[in-house]
Amino acid sequence: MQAIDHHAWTNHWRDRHPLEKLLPALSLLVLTLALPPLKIGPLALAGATLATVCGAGIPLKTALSVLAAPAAFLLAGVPFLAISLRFNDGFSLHFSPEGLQLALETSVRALAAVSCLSFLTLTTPLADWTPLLRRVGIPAGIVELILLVYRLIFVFAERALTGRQAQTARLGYSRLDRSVRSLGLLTGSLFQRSLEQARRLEIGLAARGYSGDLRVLQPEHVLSWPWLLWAMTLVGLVGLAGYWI
Amino acid sequence: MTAPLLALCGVDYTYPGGVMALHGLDLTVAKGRKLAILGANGSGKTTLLLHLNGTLQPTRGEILLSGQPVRYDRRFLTDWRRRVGLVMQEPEDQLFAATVGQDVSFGPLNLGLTIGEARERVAEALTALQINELADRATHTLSFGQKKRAAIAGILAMRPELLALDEPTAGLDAHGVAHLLDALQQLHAAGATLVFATHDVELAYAWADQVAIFHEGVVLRQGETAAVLADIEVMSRARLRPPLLLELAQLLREECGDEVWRPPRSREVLLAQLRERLQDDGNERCCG
Amino acid sequence: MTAPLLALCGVDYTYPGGVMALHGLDLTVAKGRKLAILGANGSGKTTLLLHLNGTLQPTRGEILLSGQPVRYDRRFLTDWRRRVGLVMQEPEDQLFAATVGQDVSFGPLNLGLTIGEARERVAEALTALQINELADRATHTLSFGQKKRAAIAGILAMRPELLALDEPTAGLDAHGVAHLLDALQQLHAAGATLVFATHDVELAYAWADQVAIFHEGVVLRQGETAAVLADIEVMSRARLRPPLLLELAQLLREECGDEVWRPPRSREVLLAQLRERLQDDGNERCCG
Amino acid sequence: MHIAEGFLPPLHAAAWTAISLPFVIFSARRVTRLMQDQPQTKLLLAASGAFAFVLSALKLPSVTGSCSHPTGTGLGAILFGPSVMALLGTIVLLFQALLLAHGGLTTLGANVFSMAIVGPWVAYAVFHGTLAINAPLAISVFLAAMLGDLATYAVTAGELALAFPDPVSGVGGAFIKFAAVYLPTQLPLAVIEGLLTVVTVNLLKQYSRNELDNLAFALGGAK
Repeated sequence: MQAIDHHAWTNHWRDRHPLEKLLPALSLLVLTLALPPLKIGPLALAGATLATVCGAGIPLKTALSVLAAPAAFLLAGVPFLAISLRFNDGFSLHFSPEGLQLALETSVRALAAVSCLSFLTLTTPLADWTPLLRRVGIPAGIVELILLVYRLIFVFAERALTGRQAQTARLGYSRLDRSVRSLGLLTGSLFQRSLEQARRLEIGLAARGYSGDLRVLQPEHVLSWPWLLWAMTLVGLVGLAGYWI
Repeated sequence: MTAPLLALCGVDYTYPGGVMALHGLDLTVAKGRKLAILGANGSGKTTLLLHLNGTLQPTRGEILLSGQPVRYDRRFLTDWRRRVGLVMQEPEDQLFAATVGQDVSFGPLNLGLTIGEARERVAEALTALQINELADRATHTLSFGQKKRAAIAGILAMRPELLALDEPTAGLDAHGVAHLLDALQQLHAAGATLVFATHDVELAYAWADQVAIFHEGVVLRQGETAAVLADIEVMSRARLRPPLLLELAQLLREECGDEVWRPPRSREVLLAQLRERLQDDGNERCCG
Repeated sequence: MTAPLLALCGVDYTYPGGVMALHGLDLTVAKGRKLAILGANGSGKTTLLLHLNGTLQPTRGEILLSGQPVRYDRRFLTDWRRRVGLVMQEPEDQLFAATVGQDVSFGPLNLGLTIGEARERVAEALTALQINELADRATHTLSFGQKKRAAIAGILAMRPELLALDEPTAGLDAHGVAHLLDALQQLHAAGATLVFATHDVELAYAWADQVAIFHEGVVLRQGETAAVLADIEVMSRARLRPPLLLELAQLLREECGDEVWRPPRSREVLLAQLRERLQDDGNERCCG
Repeated sequence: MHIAEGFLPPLHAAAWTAISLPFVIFSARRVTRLMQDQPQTKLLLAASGAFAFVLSALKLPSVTGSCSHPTGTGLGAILFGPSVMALLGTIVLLFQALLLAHGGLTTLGANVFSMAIVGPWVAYAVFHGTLAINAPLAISVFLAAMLGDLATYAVTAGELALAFPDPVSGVGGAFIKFAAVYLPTQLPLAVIEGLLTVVTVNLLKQYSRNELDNLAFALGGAK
């Protein structure tokens, strides 16, 4: 979490207008879902990773580690696409060639799609999304709620980490039953402290005139049309290539 | 004589649970002063501060803002909180936005300022606390000292007449304290009235021009810093110990019988004066 | 010569994000000592402490526990953490259970002790910190100072050989500090080895018998308290300022040329000595 | 168990989004109204949402050795009620996709349906159903959290089966396949989450009465 968030705030394209990153990334994502995966997939994966690493200047290692997050899910699920279950005389498992094809396509599509998503998350801090969320019709109150959650996540994550270290120092995780008890206690005390934090924040914000709205200055980015067109053209070319190859 | 900026007269406060936190408290905040509210931990300093901007309402007694009795309706409170800014001890209790600049803009926008005006206020507040370069930094990546300053900037951007700070130096190291006091000193020079609650007698001695000794819900004594801190009876009743610098100065004065000498408020000055006295061989006033 | 209780040799630590927090750090903790790790805020003191009980594993370098290289398997870690207890800065981060007694019993029960034994340990730890009467109190109703003591009791109940404390006096007023140090002093007298990380030079001067100056991931100098704190070059490199008591003592020594005099560690003693000197009219060694 | 970005075929991704959307919109309306009535509700809900995210990022002690996390579904349903959980859960899933790369944007609808809608409703129904027949609180909490977890996982397996029917035995066969693959990890995790939630609720009951009452008050008839 810290790594993704850190790069989102510090990458080379941090100050680009969020639309300049969002539109191409989402378009590429849609293309990878819509076009035959084995053709578009590798191209999209390569394109998104290139943009992440060479364009935004994210270390390759970080980009790959983000890709690895869903890998466990794929590893567990995908092989079973290639095996079919039959119920005639009891039940039996059989290898199925079309299943193998499906498994391969699904893996490639998922990896390509994740690379598009990771481009987006590694280059655009969550705070920059808010004007866009407003524009697609999400009510101001909900957007404020989302932003507040974002801020508090870091406050609470720090406490959770320290709390866990403190419990570990007292051998709270030395056996499974102790681990369950420790984690349960940690959860309870974190929740209690979260509610207290909300109450103190209410006092702190009231001192600044809070009456229900959390209005702040919106981040100012200038949309560069040439940049956006250029990026969309590249995405279009990738799509065309994926279609024609 | 003009009315003081803020005056609390015979204020009682009892928490909903039944705990009585303030007990006939009197306090006067004069314009342009640096007032330290000095008390041990748990003496209720935070409760007192929460009365200064109307967060808590006294169960009895009166509060006067520029000589006028306060009211607790929305309109009056809005104006009151514009004039009296409260900085909480924990910056996490006050910072809520994703970036420093956004956070600081919250108060000004609540005042109904335009985007342009709010932007100006943000720049001004960040400059006053010397953290311009943090404007676009994510709040959660700041150090503790930076968070403290960002929280103060958030209040400052509302241009309060009175700035009340709860334990402003808690958790900061010597360097951080010096840095923060420097910024506050500049605000004071620019005309701000400052009130801060602290348990640190050395800080109060070095920095306040008035001190109110607070203990068990009452102000035992309010007055000029050196005089109040030298009042051994009041200090020990409040479980406080006089600052080392003052004790040293008093010792020197007693032993050397120098009535005119004003005790220095900073460590450097005391050390320099002491050195001078000790070197001054011909001077028989001190040390036989 | 017996091996020190704990020794860190050339330890590097880089956080997963790539930030290097320790950088070839050497530190020795001898049995029965009171060692202060002194550094400015953000110098990485907490990261260092987390290495003392195996919470963090060095990216390079060696850690020796009683002369034996440590391992990071479950068995070794369990034994290590039984021997080295770590008290976090914020007591809130360390108190989980509903009452003080329940919380203190957490460690002993994790050691596999019976309910009866755990009960004894709890009573013993609460007595050591003079908070017996808090056993059945709900943790969230405690004052800050009481929480600090409850957190320390929770570690103490595991009877560690070494007690490491992160900023033990942070947030406490003078009274609270004195109270806590008194309890720690008794533990030390009973044989405990104490390590504490702090940015408070006055505290380190008054209380440690060894000091390690920590700055940007390295220990600049470790040694006897007075000698290290008087090392102006090292102190200023670590952005620390010598304690006032030491500066005063040095001033007196320089001016009066008294080489034999040992600088006093407590304020009372210094003031008394100073008074004596100033009164001692016949004595021409000082102040001409 | 989040379905990874791009794992579902586009039609399925869109369909699950369409199915989840009304629930989330209903929940968002409700939450918006609560927030307008009481300004402090926004701060309470944000703290709860952030707490739920942090909880879901805590590594669970696992018997199988795989890296797994609590879902918090049961706890959330008990504390906030399912109608608030639909929105809070969606926000948490969004953050998981964007900050942790768990799940995804196109699969958000499917994940929301299993984790923020079905799971909480099942947990909520079990909790109040068992309480109604006078089961001890600990048993109710345990069953609610465990069955909420299992329901989530069953729905996920169902979503996968619908997307990838077995060429021979169809959706039914595929469901058995997917259910079987994840069962060895999910069953013990559900039990652990059940136990964990019992410890948590016990602690909260002991020392957070006031806070819980305030929360219930702020959320009005959410329960």
